[in-house]
Amino acid sequence: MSSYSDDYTPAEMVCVSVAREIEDGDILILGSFTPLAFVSYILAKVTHAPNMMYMAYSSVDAKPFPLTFATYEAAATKGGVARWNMTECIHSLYLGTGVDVEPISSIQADGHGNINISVVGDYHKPMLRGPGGAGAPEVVKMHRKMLGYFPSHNKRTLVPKVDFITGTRWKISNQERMKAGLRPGPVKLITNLAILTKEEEARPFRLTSVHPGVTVKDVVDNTGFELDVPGDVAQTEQPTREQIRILREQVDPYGMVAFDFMPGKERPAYLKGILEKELQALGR
Amino acid sequence: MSSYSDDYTPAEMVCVSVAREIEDGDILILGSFTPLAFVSYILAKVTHAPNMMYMAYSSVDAKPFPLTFATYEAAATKGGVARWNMTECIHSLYLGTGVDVEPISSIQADGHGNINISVVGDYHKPMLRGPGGAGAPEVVKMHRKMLGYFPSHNKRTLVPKVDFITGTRWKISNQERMKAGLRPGPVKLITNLAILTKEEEARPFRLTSVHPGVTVKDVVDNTGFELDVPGDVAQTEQPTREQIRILREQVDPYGMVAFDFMPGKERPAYLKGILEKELQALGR
Amino acid sequence: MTTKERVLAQNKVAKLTDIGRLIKDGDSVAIGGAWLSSHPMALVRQLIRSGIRNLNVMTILGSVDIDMLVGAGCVDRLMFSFVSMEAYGLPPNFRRAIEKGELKYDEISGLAIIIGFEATGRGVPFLPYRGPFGSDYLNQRPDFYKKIVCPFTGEEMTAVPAIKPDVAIIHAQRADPAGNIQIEGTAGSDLELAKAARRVIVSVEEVVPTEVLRENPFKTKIPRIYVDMVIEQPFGAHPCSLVPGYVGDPWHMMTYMDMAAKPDTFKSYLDQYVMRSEDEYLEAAGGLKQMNLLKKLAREVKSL
Amino acid sequence: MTTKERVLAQNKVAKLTDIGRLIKDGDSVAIGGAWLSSHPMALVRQLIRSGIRNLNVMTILGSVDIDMLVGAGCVDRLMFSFVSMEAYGLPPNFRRAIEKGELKYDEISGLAIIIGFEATGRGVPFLPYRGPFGSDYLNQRPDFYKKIVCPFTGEEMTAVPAIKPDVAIIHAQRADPAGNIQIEGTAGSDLELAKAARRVIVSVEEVVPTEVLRENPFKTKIPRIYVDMVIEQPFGAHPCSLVPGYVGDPWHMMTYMDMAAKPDTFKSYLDQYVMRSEDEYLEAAGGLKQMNLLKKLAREVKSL
Repeated sequence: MSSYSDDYTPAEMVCVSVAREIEDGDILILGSFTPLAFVSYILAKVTHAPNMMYMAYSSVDAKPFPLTFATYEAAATKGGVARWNMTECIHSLYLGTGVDVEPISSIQADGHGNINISVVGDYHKPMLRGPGGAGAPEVVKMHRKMLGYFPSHNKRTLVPKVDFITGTRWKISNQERMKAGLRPGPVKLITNLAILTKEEEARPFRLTSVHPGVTVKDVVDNTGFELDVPGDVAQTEQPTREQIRILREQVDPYGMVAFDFMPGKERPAYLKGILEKELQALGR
Repeated sequence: MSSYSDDYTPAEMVCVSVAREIEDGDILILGSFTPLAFVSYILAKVTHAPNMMYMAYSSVDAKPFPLTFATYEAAATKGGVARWNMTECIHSLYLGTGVDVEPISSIQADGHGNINISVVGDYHKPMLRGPGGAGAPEVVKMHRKMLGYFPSHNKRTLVPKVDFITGTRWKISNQERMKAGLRPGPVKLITNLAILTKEEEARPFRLTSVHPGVTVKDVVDNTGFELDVPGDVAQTEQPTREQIRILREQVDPYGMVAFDFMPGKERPAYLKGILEKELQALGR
Repeated sequence: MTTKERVLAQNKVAKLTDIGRLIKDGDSVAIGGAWLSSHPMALVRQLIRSGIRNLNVMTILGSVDIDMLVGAGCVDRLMFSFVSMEAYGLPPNFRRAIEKGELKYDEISGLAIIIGFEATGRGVPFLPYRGPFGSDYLNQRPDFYKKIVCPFTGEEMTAVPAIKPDVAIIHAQRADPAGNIQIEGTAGSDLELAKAARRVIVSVEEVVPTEVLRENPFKTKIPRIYVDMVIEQPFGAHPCSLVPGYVGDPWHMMTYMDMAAKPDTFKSYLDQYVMRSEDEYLEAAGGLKQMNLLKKLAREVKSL
Repeated sequence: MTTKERVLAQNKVAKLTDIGRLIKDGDSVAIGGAWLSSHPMALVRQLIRSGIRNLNVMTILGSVDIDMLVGAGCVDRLMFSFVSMEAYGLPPNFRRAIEKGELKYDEISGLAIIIGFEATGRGVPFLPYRGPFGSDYLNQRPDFYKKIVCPFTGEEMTAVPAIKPDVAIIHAQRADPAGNIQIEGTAGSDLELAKAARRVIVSVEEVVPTEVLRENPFKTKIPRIYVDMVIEQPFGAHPCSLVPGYVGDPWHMMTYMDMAAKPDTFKSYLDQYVMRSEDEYLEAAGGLKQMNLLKKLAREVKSL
């Protein structure tokens, strides 16, 4: 279809896929700074979900903004309609009314709907000490959808069993969720290769779609847990030209979306480059 | 002593006695409109307790104001330093940090430290249905002091046993209170005749002082519960000339303090008179 | 509306006469405001006008709102911690109905009822607090106050259940069409009522563009995700106050007390003031001249 | 101070070097701010300068504040839900200390730790919520997460205990001398920390007369009854942000990450930046020119 773009990066592919999970009328939260997630929210807000409500830091119903590196927080908090501190936010949204979508990037995820942002290895003397869960335990359990995104789909990340369950979907099938007083909704993992979906406790993640240019074998070989692979796997819907244009021209003018996809060592230089452009835009 | 006034009303006597229970540094709340209590707070604030903090409706640390009938709420909320709604107020002050004094006027009180603002007679078909407790159950239990004030000291009000325990001091002696995690402090009843104090569960209210011109017998005859009467009962400290002057000139220019002491039938005419004066002051 | 429908709806503005879409006979209705302040009186009058019946009314600190609904025969059951006309005396219809044994009621202590509403908004079925130990509330409503032991300290606490009204009705200063609500003056627990109720109707003094709310977002107390319907109704709290906009109307309150003193004169009160349009009500209550006086009284207050 | 002393004290303004009066070796210290925002960095630097030891540090969403204190050897035990440098990478000292097994830590899920602080301010020994069922938090800290059954519905909930730090340190926009605190930008759970802690130190960008706070009381988030000491320290959150005043300093954060990467270069960071006066710190971090840039970046943000 001519409206689809052929010129997009793997990061843009993932970003657009996350944005598509956001529906108009959804409630979202911008918390810890994860550029790809922020970009996907703002893209959704300025395209197909103009009425969605997001909390940006302490700003309720913030205005959409072009993602920057130096000023994202100041921009995110601008023009809010109300103010909530973190305590009010968690009671109202995490535990009360309910957030719909809040994508989480974790160190590990497994086939049971668990994520790990805490430790790899021994808990008290780990090989890798991660940042910890923050709100993630509730995000993955309570929100309408559990959405994980992974820039590197591999067996170190998508593992048979996470080393520490920082968060878990807990109840997965819609019936079990409703029985536990939770809103029904699936678990989706969006990676640089594919989209995986889990909707039943007893069944493995289903390979919902592979991104253009990716084979089913690529996905299976790089996944550390069992997958349910249909006979005919769909191809993930490509970004549209309009989405890519809005992304690059308005929402993500400095290319922050690429950040998560970069090896750690390259990130500082990339960030410095962005800062330089931000200063230029400021007229300095 | 020449600084004491001989020209004061019974209402002013009670009002000044209540004000004297307020210490500088105390935390107070203006809730339901009880003119005598409001006047006593403001009198304390502009005389001996300038740093005390009060919540006036939703206004934290409100400025003192001259008590009026038409505008007390607007005046009380003026110039606050912060805003709390009622929910925030109850958690922060009633249940958290702790209010020191909040005088309560009730339908009945008894010798056990109980009050009744609910019903006289049968609960479901009462002779008198009162307004209900609002925050009073916590006021009398949790605050540093329990302070009751009574414009009419008689056996219908100060009864052997209240018909319904709307609130109770629960733990009375300082040891028992501290054991229960409550701040120590006495129960005081300030009436048109005397001041009564209870500091031990097992002992009756002590007749602490009688107002000038009142005899011990007046008090005992009009009290429906046992009193501990010392051999030598003190006289209640009279209002000072300065207190009366400030009361009449600044704090209570329209004489709202007399309101509680008036028979119900006389109140509407009195209120109308005050309103007339308020309109005149407004230049109408 | 579902939450999603609330977030999608960019124009929730309706007329006063539309509230019947959201409140039906037999509903449980939590009424906002506190003391003599900020009660949604225009909404209350509209309920009476509509002839609604068998409401299960819930109030924290009620006053003329509750008394009027009870007197008009709209209430089957009343949950309250306080119903008072304060300096004006005891609420005549409320007293009469209960003293005759004609009104079922649940008297709940003030903090417990607030905490019960709060629990719903926080998504918990109960909340603990240091309850009114030793009071008769515990004996009277053992189904509402339950003992719970702190699993850490062993202390005995009181648990109160989440309260879930069908509808909350609230009056506030201003809203945008999407239903973001600003409250400036005396704030009861209206936010907690809004979070607790399935359907939420807010009347406001003025509907303004969202940009006006953004000028001071610190005043916005109820976000649009909790609101179904917005009604512009100036002086919608009258004869109660809505500071800093206007004070309560003591002259009207005294008229009310006089006329509510007996059933037949209360019937006349309803006929003269309530069973007409809201515009006619405000005219009958003194019209523009009186309303301007109430605004002026609120504005020209002094501090010491 | 007792609450009464707090209410009496009309001038709580002190110097940065006075904080030793309220924080001692071995204290439990809750640190305000969240993410990379509003952390009380000048207070943190002063703690390091003073050579304090064996702190039991508590943070909800910590970042460079926690990493610096851990790297400087001030921390015996750490309670946290999150310690992250976000885009800059994992916090180097925090990682190193834990991966070497040198730091005792209590990892608590984010909502539980907030609710634990909140419980103290509400005067309850615990609060229930729908906890992180199925997670390893429950297995790891069974003393912190306890099962509690709702006495009304029978639902199983999680109880978390009231957390009671000795001291809370917070940075905010402005205060009056009596200690009323205004917070305008990103607000973590600083109010809950202030209510929970026995002693509370707040540094602010500016100390102003109370009348200035009265101009917009809706911004005043921590009343003076919760505050013991106020310190005027412009850019007291640097290199973190304090929007809308100034953004975080990404250039300094990258310097920090470089130098904190190894123990010896982190020692140099402390020598060059921290173990000097706060004025010298700000000069070393770029002085007025840099601070003005951070203000300008915060001011000139765009919306779409």
